[in-house]
Amino acid sequence: MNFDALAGVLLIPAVAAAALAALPGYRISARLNVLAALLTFATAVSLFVVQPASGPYLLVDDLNKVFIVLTTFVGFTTTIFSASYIGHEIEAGRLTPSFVRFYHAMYQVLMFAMNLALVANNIGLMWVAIELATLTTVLMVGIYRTHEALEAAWKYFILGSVGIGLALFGTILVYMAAQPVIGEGLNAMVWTVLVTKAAQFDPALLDVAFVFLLLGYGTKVGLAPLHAWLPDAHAEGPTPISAVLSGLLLNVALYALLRFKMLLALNPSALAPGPLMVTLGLISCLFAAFMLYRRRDIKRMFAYSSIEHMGIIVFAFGMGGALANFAGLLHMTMHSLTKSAIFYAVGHISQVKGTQKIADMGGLTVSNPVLGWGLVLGVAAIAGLPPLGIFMSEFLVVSSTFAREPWLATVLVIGILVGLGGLFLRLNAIAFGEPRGPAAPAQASYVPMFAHLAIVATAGVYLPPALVTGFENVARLLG
Amino acid sequence: MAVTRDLALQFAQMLVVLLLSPLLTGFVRKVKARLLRRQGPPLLQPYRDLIRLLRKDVVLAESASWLFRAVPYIIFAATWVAASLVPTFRSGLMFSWSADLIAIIALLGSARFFLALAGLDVGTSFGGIGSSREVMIASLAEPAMLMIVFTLALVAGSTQLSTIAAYIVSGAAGLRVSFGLALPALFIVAIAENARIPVDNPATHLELTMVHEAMVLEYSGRHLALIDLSSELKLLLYVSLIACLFAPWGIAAPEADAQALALGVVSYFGKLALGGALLALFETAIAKMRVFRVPAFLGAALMLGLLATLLLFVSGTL
Amino acid sequence: MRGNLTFDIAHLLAGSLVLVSFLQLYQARLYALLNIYALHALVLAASVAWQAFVQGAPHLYVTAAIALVFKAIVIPVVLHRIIVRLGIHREIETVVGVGPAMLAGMGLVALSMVVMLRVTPGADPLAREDLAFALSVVLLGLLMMVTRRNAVSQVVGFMSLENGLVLAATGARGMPLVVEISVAFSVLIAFIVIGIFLFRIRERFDTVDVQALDNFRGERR
Amino acid sequence: MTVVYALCGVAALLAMAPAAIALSASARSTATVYGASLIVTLTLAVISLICLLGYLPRSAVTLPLGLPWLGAHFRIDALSAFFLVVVNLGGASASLFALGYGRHEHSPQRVLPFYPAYLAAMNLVVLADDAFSFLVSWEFMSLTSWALVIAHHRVAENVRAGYVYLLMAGFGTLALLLAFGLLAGGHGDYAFDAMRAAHPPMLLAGLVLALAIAGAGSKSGVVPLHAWLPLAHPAAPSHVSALMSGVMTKVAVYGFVRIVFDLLGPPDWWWGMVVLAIGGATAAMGVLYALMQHDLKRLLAYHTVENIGIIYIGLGLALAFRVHDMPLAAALAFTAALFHVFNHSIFKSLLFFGAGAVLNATGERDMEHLGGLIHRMPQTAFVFLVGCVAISALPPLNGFVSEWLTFQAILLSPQIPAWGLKFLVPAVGALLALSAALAAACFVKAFGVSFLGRARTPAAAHAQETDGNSLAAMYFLATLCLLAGILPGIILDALAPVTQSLVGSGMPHQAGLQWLSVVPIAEGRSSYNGLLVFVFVVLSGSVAAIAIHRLASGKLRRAPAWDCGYPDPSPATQYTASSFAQPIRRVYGASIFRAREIGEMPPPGSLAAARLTVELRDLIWEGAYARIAGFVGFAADRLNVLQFLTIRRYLTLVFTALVLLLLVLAIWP
Repeated sequence: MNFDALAGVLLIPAVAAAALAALPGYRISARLNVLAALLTFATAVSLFVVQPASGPYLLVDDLNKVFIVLTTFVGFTTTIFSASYIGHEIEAGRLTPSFVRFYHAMYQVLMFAMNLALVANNIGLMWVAIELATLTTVLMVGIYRTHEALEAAWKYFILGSVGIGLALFGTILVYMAAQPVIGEGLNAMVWTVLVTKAAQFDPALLDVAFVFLLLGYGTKVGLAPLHAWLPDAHAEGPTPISAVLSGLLLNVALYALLRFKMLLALNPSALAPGPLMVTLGLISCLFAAFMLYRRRDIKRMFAYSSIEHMGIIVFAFGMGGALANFAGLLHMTMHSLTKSAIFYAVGHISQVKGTQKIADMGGLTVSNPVLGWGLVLGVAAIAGLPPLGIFMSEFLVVSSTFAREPWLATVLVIGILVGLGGLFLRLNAIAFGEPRGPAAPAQASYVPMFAHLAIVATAGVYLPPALVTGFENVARLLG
Repeated sequence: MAVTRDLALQFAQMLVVLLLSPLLTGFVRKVKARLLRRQGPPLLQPYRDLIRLLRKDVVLAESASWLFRAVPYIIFAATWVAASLVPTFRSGLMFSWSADLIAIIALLGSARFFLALAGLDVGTSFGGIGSSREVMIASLAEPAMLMIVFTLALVAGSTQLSTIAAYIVSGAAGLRVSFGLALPALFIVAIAENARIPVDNPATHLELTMVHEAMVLEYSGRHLALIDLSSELKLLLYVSLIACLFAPWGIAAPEADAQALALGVVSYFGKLALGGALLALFETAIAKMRVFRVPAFLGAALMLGLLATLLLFVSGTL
Repeated sequence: MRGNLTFDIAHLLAGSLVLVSFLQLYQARLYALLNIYALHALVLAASVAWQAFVQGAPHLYVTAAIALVFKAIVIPVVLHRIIVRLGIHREIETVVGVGPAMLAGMGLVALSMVVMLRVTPGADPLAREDLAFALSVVLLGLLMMVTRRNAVSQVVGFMSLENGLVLAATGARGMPLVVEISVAFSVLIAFIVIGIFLFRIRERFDTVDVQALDNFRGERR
Repeated sequence: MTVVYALCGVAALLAMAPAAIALSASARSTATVYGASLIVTLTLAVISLICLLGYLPRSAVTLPLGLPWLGAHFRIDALSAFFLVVVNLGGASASLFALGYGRHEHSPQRVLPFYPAYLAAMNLVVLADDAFSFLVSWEFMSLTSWALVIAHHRVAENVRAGYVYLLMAGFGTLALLLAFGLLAGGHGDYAFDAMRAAHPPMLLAGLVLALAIAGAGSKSGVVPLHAWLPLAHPAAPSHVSALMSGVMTKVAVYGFVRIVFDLLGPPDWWWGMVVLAIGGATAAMGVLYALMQHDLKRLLAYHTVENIGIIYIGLGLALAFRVHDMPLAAALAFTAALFHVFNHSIFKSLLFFGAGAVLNATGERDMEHLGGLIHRMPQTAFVFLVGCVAISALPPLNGFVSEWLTFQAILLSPQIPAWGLKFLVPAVGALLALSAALAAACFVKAFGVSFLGRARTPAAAHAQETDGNSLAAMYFLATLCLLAGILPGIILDALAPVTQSLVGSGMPHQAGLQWLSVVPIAEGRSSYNGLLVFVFVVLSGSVAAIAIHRLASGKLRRAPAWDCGYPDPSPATQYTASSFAQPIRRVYGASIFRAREIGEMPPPGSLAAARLTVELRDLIWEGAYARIAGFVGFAADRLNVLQFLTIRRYLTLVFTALVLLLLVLAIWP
């Protein structure tokens, strides 16, 4: 396989990981980290210019191009944020240089794993990649070595492993379904081959396979009731990782689900994956919305909001149809950007206030106006208030659903409303009222946060036609 | 020619109501006194009172504001205009179309609004009592009045007094249940609006049950005179309103000649006398009621009015 | 596929794997459980080897070897050590009694049979039966994880689940990456065991659990 | 072309928001922002007025924004032109007022950026011509006003008010979203033209009506969705309260009219009844709530609820007339509603400005702590009085005219053959009359207690007259009140194209009539001439004054108040707001508010003060809102358990899910 952008997306992080593992001194390594992420992002963008041919192991099509660019972009901005964040952590003495080295290396490994999962043309390879991503995040969640962090990591690890197991079983079943048609060997695991023959696969096998894949990868997506690992992993890991988890890893797992959904959709006699996804989506949305009300830990709260939005996205894809799929893609993109922006803000806030307890922060718009209003803007965005991007996708999801399935739409609307209530209940406590806690000015890099929010704000009122056509192609792909 | 004649008649009407109103009050007092076997003040006593008050100079409370001094004129003007728009001896007056029945009620409403404000202006407890009770009474009396207006308007297909009167004279209306309901309602409202027994007692002070007198307690001199005059105008207005709505016979038509006009004037005097006598009779026959039984009293009027309106809505003929 | 005998033997091996899973569910003492697990791994190794022979896929022998060496010998011994070192007491605390657990297991096996036999007969029967058994092993493993309180027995549950996966993978004719996957899983298991050792998880996962941290953070209401 | 001008104005307003943030350091920021928004809104008002009068073309434009395959449609037609006038007139006067009032703002950086954005949002709602732009602007309006409500966020109750407001706004927006989803019929054509073309079946249309009432109604504050309004409106800075009460509720009414009268097609027989009933209930409940208040701004807010009720009564009548195609009557009712929209926006802004001036001068919103302000701030008192007379629907001011028109419309309704209406309409008429009378009572209380009498607190005693800009704004609105009251014919004619376009007929042309009087249907039937009434009153009043001062005595002596010989120097002996309302509370409150008066009379000889406590209960809040909140809390607590399970239990969850799904597969046919 000659070196093209596709290989670049994988090789750059891999090389960077090796280098970072070798490099001492966090300043230089932080810069290298940013540089590598930037390069990866650039190569990913170049995929739009020249689309490399897809081989038996790797492929690029409209679907994963969107995901890759999103992943690499958020990955890039997160490295900028992480540079200032980790700097503060080292000064605060919460992390030792050796751990920071490990952290940076792991970060690039994670990037590598996620990109691999996205470009993998082979369901087995994809599975391996996602397992790798999971394991790296497990290690990074536990990086603070505090009791709670280890707890969270362990929980994540156990539940994740079971999820991995289920997903593997599903993958094997898909192979079993494909093997009689396509014949033994590698081909029976290659997407590009599978989709061509999917119509002749054994539907019953596909059904069972999808159940296992839904639960296996659904665990990674964080769908209720498989979500248990997610809030703690977000709350206890370093904030950049929370951002990456919410912003990217969930998407990658979702991407896997979508692939298999397409496979089932191609087979006429297999069960429609829609209803399952819709049900899980609604459950997650409602459940997470109610969970928001009793949260005391700011990061955990936003973790739950991620669950809620993953529910909405899965719901949208489950509904299917051009409009809903488009909305789902848009919502996913907007959610990644917004949620990571929020976590950037939260990271700095918790560093300023020296705590993650909502009760101990307050009047943030007074003590740290920029952070405070940034957070308010982010929450407004995540709550689906215009003129921010998520409003558009929610508009499309709800209004397109209501005409088809009024009751589902109503339930979804209730979920959204309850979620709004929960978010702002806490936001009022954080951002307004008499300022509480230390008000030291944060030495923060606001650029990533506001860059994301700016994109989200623009997208709320204007989507560039190129993006739209891209999304529409993907939506058509998803059927 | 016609215009000048109309104009003349319009102003004649304004003068008539202005000059007659104290006489009516005096007449009512006289009749009441006679019914109580008393001699009573002479018929012209109200005029004397007014003139005496006008001559005296005003004693103004220190805490009174400019509003307090403006209110008497506002009240007087509003009431006078309202009274001069009600057909008395001749319908279809020149400016009668400038305000229909609803507008007349509303004019009286604004008069009351300012009077209630005046009651609060000096900042004494009595004034407060007066205004708060006044607005409570009004809050029931006005809707009742509007319901009555609805009744008549629905029958006559108009809210113009002249048109209603003409319609009823023409006999097309005939005798109707809804009128039977509306008349007592209107009577109750009139009693309440003019602060007569049993709702209020125009003749007393220093009674915790008083309403109107409590509001004007701080007034003196010309201000008091104007206020008295406007309440007398109001009494006249209501009597002539009842007369014009329920006994419009004899009112001269717009195109009437001199002798018809004369007849109209005579019949108008007759109606006033009758109305005043009935009012006096009623007042002597009944006792003042406690303030918090007034709502029930007025509520009855409201119910009657609403019932009449409902009947008309449900069937045009009742 | 060649004749009936191969079929029967594969069938036999897979079936006995399920049987051993039941035996695991039945155990009340840790050491016994470990031994049974060793047996489980042994049977797996055998069936994998047989599959390798049947499919003529030499690389599967590697998987078999891993199963034999790593799972059937190393892991049980290590766990044995840990039990001794951490002084974990030997009883297995169960959530539901052995009886109900067995019944549930029966139900699960039935369920997996039904689910799998819905598969259109067109598919390779050997693979089909194999899959049914593999699925039941997986489910039984999960059941074990769910109904046992001790960390060790839960780990054992997870490992037997994973055995089921390997069985399925090897049952799938000519499936690539099987070896890699089995290796990866062995690594995973190693991680878990190390974790148990590092975190001094004596009794159950619960002792190191989010409860503690939530009490700590006062989120419990 | 017109719409482009309008959009340019909106863009200018939007551009002001970041500018305000940039300026927030400088001292001149307040003057700059409010001055600029004054200019822009004034221009917009003029443009839209010209457009409404038909001298500018009514045009539409599509921008490459919003939904990609749809674009953002904007349009000015008669209806939106009228509402643009209302919005920008309010905006202009508020900006003028704020030029003075805003100087006292202690945290301007929390007001200035959002204020122009808020104005822009309201304009955009009226301009929008497709569902997406409409909803974006609608919710953006809510968002900005929310930020303004919590501008003084250190007061906990303001934040709470903002919270309730935001939730209700979200609820409303989602309801409208569903409504548009139905109108668009699922194939993603969200342009209003398409919705006009495709009429949904009657049942669905009814659902849309319900959703429109839930969405637009909650924003305009119809009972029982009004709960947020009296919380949020007073919390904001006064000029913003004026905008929220005077203008934003009207924008909500616009939303309702746009959906129900324009997009939804021919009405069903029961729509009019529903809207009428809601309107009547809203009017009566609103004014009764208002009577029980002694917080000046909250009282005004509740009166907004009442007036919205009156507007909805007019709209309901118009719907009813439309069903039984009586276009003339429908035009009359609809005109009455729109005219009241205009009037209320004027005098409610005026009153809130007055309240704001008082707040500035005394730092008090509670009427029990005011009194005697007429001596200290005579001009504010005068304009506030004008506002009070206007809102109490008393001639010769504008409030009376619109209510008079509504009454005329009611008097036409017996000709409707529907039986339900025959019972409903008189009842609603009675409610309307009742609310008018009670409104008068309430404003006697509002003005009398806070401006008349003697000062109850030092704050009130030492108040200073407010500044020139604020006074200018208030005088401007007061003049409008008078003009609209004595020359209503002009406005009615201006409204004709709106009614023409929405109910298919206009009221008879008024301009030609003698003496500029108003004749809704026919001369013989009813007519009103505010001008003449006004002239007569002024003439006779001044004649009387002159005559008396000439012929009789004009002398005047000051002396202590007589008070039946028992004058009491302490201002505490005056009637307070609550004691003034006591008779009415006894008449109406017992049933509606479960009002209870508990008097503690100390035994003879004890020196303890006797006290009377009045307790009122808001049954709507307790019945609906508190319950819902309770349920959410309950569910949250129950579900919160899931945060604290052990890993084994989480695995059980996964396991159960798996088994369940497999079972589904197994039993799937």
